[in-house]
Amino acid sequence: MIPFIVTALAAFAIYLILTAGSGTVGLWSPFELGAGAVVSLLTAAISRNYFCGSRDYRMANPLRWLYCAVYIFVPFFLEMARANLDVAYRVITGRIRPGIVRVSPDLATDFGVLLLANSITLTPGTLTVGIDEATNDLYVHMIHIGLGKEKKEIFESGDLFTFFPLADWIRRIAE
Amino acid sequence: MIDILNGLVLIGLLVSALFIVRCRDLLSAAISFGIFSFLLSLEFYILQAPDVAIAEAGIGAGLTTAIFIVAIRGTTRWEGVRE
Amino acid sequence: MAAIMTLQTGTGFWNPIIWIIAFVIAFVFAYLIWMLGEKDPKKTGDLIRPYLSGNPEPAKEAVHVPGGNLYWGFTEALQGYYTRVVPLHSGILTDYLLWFLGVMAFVLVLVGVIV
Amino acid sequence: MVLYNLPFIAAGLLMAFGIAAMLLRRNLIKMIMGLSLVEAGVNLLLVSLGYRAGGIAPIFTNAPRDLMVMPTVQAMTLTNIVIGIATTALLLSFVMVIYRRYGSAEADVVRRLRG
Amino acid sequence: MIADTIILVCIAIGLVFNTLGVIGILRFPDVYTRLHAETKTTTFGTIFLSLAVIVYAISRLLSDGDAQFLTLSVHTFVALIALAFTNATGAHAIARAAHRSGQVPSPAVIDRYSEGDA
Amino acid sequence: MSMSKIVRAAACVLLPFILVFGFYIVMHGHLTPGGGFQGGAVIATGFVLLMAAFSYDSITARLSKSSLTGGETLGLLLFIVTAAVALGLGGTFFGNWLANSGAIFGTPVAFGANPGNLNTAGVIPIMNLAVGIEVLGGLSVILLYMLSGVHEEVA
Amino acid sequence: MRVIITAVVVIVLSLAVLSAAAGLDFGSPVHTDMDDYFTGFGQVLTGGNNIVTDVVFDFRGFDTLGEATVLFTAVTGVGLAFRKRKEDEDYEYE
Amino acid sequence: MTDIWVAAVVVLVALIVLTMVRLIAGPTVPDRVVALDAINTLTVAAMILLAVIYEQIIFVDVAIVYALLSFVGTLFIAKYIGGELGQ
Amino acid sequence: MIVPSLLLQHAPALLLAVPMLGAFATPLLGRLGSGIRNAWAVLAMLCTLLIAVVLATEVLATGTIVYAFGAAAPHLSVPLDSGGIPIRIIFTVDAMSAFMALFASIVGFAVLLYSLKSQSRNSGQDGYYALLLLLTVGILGMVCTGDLFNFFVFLEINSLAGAALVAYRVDKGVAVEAGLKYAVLSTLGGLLVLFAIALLYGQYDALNIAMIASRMQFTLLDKVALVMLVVALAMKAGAVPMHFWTPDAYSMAPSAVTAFLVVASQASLYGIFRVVFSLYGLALDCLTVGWVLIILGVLSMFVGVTMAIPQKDVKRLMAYHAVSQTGYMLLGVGVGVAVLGNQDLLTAYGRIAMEGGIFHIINHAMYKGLLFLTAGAIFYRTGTRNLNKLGGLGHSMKWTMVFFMIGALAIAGIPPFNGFASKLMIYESVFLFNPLLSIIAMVVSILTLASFVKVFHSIFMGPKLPEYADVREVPAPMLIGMGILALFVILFGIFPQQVVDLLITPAAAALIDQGGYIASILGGA
Repeated sequence: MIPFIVTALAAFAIYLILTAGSGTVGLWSPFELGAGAVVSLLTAAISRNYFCGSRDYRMANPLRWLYCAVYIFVPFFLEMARANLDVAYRVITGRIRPGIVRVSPDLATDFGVLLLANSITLTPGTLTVGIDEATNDLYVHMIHIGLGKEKKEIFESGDLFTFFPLADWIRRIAE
Repeated sequence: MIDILNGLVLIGLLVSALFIVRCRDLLSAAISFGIFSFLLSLEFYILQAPDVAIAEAGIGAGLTTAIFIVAIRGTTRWEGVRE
Repeated sequence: MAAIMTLQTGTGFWNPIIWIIAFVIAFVFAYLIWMLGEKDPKKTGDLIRPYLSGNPEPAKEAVHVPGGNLYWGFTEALQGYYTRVVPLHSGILTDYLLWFLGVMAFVLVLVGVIV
Repeated sequence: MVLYNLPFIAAGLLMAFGIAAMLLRRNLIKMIMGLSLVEAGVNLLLVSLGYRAGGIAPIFTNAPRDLMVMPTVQAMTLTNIVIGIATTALLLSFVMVIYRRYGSAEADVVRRLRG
Repeated sequence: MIADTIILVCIAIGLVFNTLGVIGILRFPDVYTRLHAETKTTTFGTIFLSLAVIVYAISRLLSDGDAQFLTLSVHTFVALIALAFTNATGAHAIARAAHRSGQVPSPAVIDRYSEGDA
Repeated sequence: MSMSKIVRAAACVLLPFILVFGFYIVMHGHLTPGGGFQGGAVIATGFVLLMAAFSYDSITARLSKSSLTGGETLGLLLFIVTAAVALGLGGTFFGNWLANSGAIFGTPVAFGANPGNLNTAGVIPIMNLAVGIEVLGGLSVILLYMLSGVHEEVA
Repeated sequence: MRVIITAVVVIVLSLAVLSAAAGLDFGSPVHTDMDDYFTGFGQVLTGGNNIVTDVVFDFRGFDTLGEATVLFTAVTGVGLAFRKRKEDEDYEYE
Repeated sequence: MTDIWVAAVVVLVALIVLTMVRLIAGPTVPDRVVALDAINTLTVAAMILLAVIYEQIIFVDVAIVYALLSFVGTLFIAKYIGGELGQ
Repeated sequence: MIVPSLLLQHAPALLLAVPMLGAFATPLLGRLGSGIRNAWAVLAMLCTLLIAVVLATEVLATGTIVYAFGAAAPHLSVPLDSGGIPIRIIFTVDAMSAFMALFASIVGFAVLLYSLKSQSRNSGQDGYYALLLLLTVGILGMVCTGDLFNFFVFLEINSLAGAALVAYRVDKGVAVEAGLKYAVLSTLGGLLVLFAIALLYGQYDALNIAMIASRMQFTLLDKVALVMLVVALAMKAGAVPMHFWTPDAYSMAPSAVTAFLVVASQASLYGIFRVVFSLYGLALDCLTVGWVLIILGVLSMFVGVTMAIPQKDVKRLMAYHAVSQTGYMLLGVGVGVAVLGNQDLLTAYGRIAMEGGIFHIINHAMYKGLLFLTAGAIFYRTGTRNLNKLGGLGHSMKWTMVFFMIGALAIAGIPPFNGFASKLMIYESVFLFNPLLSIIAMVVSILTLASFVKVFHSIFMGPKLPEYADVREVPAPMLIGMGILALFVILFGIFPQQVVDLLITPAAAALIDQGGYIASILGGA
C-alpha cells in the first residue's frame, strides 16, 4: 500500500508540473486536477513495484529533494562547467592520457549510486564504465589521469572532482 | 534561412538512407535507421506536423530500432551468412 | 421452365435443360446397347482373364500410375517451354519483387509516362 | 522551381533507395529495412503535400494566424506509421521463425517453395 | 534589453560547446574518449541553449503575463532534465557494452576494469 | 541478463515519468500535439525500457502477455462501442454524440485561438484513451513475443 | 543481364516516383477546399482544438478503427508465429 | 531576434550532418552509437529552439518525447553489443 | 420495430462493425473455452452474412446506397455548408459492391463452418478465428468503401491477415516462408497504392473516389497513379507474371484459408475494376489499359494452366488453376475496358464480356473454394498432398469424391455446371473482339479439364492403397461447408440467366455508369 501511495503522489506531482499554467485553481484548471488524479492512480498501479522496488522511502522526504535541487544547481553545475572547459581544452589540443580507474564511494542505496554515477558521467573527463554489483565500487574512465596517479589501487571519490566533494553531497541527499 | 535548414535535414536523411542501403553490418544499419527516424521526425517538425513528429519519434526512433535489434539478435548480424 | 433457364449471351443462348435432356438420351442409348448384350456371360475360365500382349495382367497395385507421371508425354513434348518457364518460379523473393516492379516499369513506359 | 520542391525530391529518392535495397540486397532483414525506407518516403511525401508556405500547425492555441497546413495528410501519415510498424513487426517475426528453421536469412537460401 | 543579451550569450556558449563536442567525436581516438566528447559537451551545450529558451520565456512571461510561456519554460526544463538523465545513463550503458564486447581502451595508461571482476 | 545496477535504477526512476507523460499526451490529444497512438506508443516504450533494463525472466514475472493482450482487446472494444453508441442515439456510426452537448467532454468551443480546456471535443478523449490502451498493449506485447522467441533460442 | 534489368527497373521507377516533384508545387497546393473545411469548421463541430485529432477520430474515424485493426492483426499474427506448440502438427512437405 | 534563433538551428543541423561522418566512418558499432546519441542530443536542442521560432509553445512536447524515447533504442543496442539480449 | 429499421438504415456500417467486434472478442472468449469461442465466431459470421443479404436486397431494390460515417444522417454525404464537397468517409455500395460482399460472406461462412472441424487439432485457434474474421473485414471493407485511403487501410488488413493465416502452420518453416513472400509483396504493393493515392490527393485535395473522378484531368501524375494502382492490384490478384506468390501461399495455407484467400484476390480484382471504371472512367486511354489487362489475362490463363499440369502437390496445382481462372476475369473485363469509349461496340459485345468476367468471379470463388476444401478434406484424412502417394480414396471418401467431381467439372467448363455459363459468355463476346483470344481461352479450358482428370484419377481412382486402409469420410461440419458451396455451383449452373439478371447485369451496369456513381455522392452534378 505504501509503494502505491508514494508512486501516486510522485506521479501526481509530475503531472502537475507538466500542466502548470492551465487554469485558475492555483495554476491548474479543475479538470486537469481530476485527470491528474486518475492518471497518477493508473501510473501507480502499473509502476509501484519498480519505482519503490527497494522499499526505501527516505527519498519521499521533500527536504531531500530541495537539497537535491541545490546540489544540481550549485556544486554539480560548477563542476560541470569547470570540467567542460577542461575537455574543450583537450579537444582542441588533443592532449589526453586516458585510463580506467576504480573508485570506491561507499554509497549504500541504489538511488545514491545512480545519482553519483550520472554525476560522474555528466562531468566531462570522467565516465562510469562499470559497477561492482556487490560493493557498489565504480569503474571510471578518465580522459586525463595525472602522471603517476595510475599506480593507486582504489581512488577516493574526491580525486575525481576539483571544487566540491560530490560524493559527500550525494550521501547527504540519498542516505 | 528555413530553406537551408530544410535542405540540410534532407541531405542528412538521404545520407543515412544511403548508409542503410550500403552497409553490410545489419547492426550498423539498424543504428542508421534510428538516426534516419530522428531526422525524419525533425523534418516533420519543420513541416509543421507535430503530431506526426511525436508518432515518428516514439514509434520510429524507439520501438522500430528495438524491434530491429531483437530481430537481428534472433537471426544474424552480418549479411551474406549462409549455413 | 425451359425459358427461365436459358442464358442469353448476346449472340447465342445456352439452356442447361436441353443439355440435361441430351445427356439423358445418351445415357438411355448406352443403356439400350448394354441391354442388347449377352445376359449372363461366363464368370470363370481363361476366356475372361485379361492379357496384356499375351502376358497375364499384373496386380492392380503394380500398374497404378502415380499422378506425377500421368502427363509425362505432354511435358516431354513441351520440354522447351517448361525448361524456360519452370526456373522462373525460383522461390527467391528478390526475383519475385523484380518481376513485380519490372512489370510496373514496363507498363509505365507503355502508357507513356516515362518517354 | 524544381529546387524548391526539395521535400518531394527527397521523398522520391527515399522511395528509390528503398526499392533499390529490396532489389539489390539478398538479406531478408535488409529488404525489410528497404520496405521501411519506402514507407518513410511515402510518409514524407504525404506530409509535404499538405504543407502550405507560411502556414502553422493545425492546432488552435494562443498563437493565432490565418493559414494552417492541411490536416488530412497528417492524419493519413499517422495511420500509415502505425500500419508500418505493425507490418515491420510481423515481417521480422516471420524472418526470425524462418531463421530458426532454415539457419539463414538470405533470400536465395529461403527457397524451399519453388517450381 | 538585458534579456536579449543573456539569450545571445547563452546561444553562443551552447553552440560553441556543441561544435567542440562534434569535433571531439571526430577527433578522438577510441570509443571511450569519444563518449567523453559526446555526452558531456553536447549535453552542456544543449543545457545552455535551453537556458536561452528559458530566459526568453521568463522575459516574455514577465512582459506579457501570458501563462503559455510558463508552460514553455517548464516543459523546456523537463526536456532538459530528461535529456541529461538519459544521456548520462545511455553513455554508461554504451561504455559498459563496449567494454563487455572486448573493446579495450586503446591509448590507456591503466585499465582496472579488465583486471577486476568484470 | 539484466543490465548494470545503474541502468536498472534509472529505468525504475524513469518509468513513472514516462507513464505520466504518455497519459498526459493521451489525455491532451485534442488540445496539444499527440493523441491515442502517440501516447500509447510512449507508454509502450516505457514497458520496452523495462524489457531492456531487466532480464527476461524478471520481466515475464511481472508483465504477462495475457494481461497486455487483454488490455489491448479491451481498448479496441471500448473504441468500437463508443463509436456504435451513436447508432442508438439516432446518429451514424462514428457520430460524435457528445460534442457540444454540455455533458462531460461536451463544452462548446468558439472558433479561433483558444488556450485549451480539457472538457471539450465530445467522444474524442474517450476514443483517445481507448486507442491509447490498445496501442500500449499491442506494441509492448509484440516486443514481448519477439523477446520470447529470442529467449527460446538462447535457452 | 540481370543487373542491367534491375538497374533499368530502378531507374524507371525512380523517375516515376520523382514525377511528383515535377508535377506538384511544394507549399502551394492547387485545391484546398476539403482541408479548408476542416480547419474552418472542425473546431466548432467537434470542440477539439487539435484539428489533426479531430480528423483522425471524428471525420475519418473509420480509418482509425481500421488502423487499430491492423495493429490487432499484427499482434495476433506475431502471437501465432511465436506460439508454444503442444504438438508438432504432423504433415509432410514435398 | 528571430534570425538569431534560426541561425542557431541551422548551425545545429549542420553539426548533425557533420556528426554523420562518424556514423559512416566509425570503425566499430559503439562508435556509431556515439554518433546516434550525439545526433539525438542535437536534435532535441534544435527542436526546442524551433518551438520558439514557430511561436508554438506546445511543440516542446515533441522534444520531451524524443529525449525520453531515444534512450530505449540506445539501451537495446548496448544490450546487444554487450551480449546480454535475450537472456 | 426499431431493430429492423436500424439494421436497414445502418447496414453498410454494421456489415463491417459486426465481424470486427467478433474478431476483437474472439481471443477474450477463447479464454473461457473453445466451444464458446467457436459459437461466437459462427454467430458473428452468420450475422455478417445476414447483413450482407439485407444490404444486397436493399441495393438491388433501391439502387446505390450511400453511408457517410459520422454525419448527422447516413445519406448526408455532402454537408450543406461545405460547398458541395464530401468530407467524411463515405461507403458507396452499388450493385457491384453488394454482389461482391454477398458472395464473400457466403464463402466466409462456408469456410468458417469447415474450419470448426478441420482446425480442431491445431494449437493457436483463438488467433485463427480472429484472423479469419479480420480477413472478412478486409475483403468487405475493400469492396464497400468509396474512399481511397479507406481502401488502402482495408487492403492492408487484408494483406496482413492473409499473410498471418498463410503462416499459420509454423512448424516446418515452409508456411512461414510463403507467408513472408506474400506479406512483403503485398506490403510493397500497398505502399505503391498509397503513393498513387498521395499523388491524387496532392492534385485534387480529395480522397473520395467520386469526388476525384469528377475533378479528373488525366495529367501525367494521374497516369503514374493509374499504373501503380492497376499493377499493384493486379499483383495482389495474382496475374501472371506477378503471380509467383500465389502457388506458394495457396499451397501452404490451411485449406479453409486458401478457399478464402481466393476471395481476397477477387477483392483486389474488384479494386482494379473500381479504379479503372469509377475513378478514371472515360478519361483514361481505354485501348491501352484494356490491352494491358487483356495481355495480363491471356498470360495468366496460359501460364497458369501449363504450370499446373506437371505439379505433384494437389494444392499447388489448384493454385496454378486459380491463376489461370483469374485470367478469364481479366480478359472479360479487359475487353470491356478496351471498348469503353465506343458505345456501339460496348452494346454489341463489351457489356456481355464484362458480365461474363464478373459472373466468372462469383463462379470461380464458389468452385475454387469447393476444390480447395476437398483438397483440405483429403489432407485432413491422409496427411499428404502428394499426388504420387495418393490413390484409391474413392472407395472410402465418397462424398468428398462427389464434391470434387462437381468442382472439377465446373472449373473445366463442362455443362451443366456454372463454370460453363460464364465461360460461354466470355468466349462468344471475346470472339467478336478478337477470335484468337477466344481460341486461346478454349484451349486453356481443355487443358484445365485434362489436368483435373489427372488429379481425379490419381486421388480417387485405382485400387485401395494399403496405407490408407483406415481412411474414413470427413466429419459433418466439413461436409456441410463443402455442401453449401457445391449447392451454389449447381444452382448457378442450372439457373444462369436468373443470376445474371439478378446480380450480374446490375453490377456491370453500375461499373460502366460512372456518371451515376458520381451523382450518387455529389448529388445531381
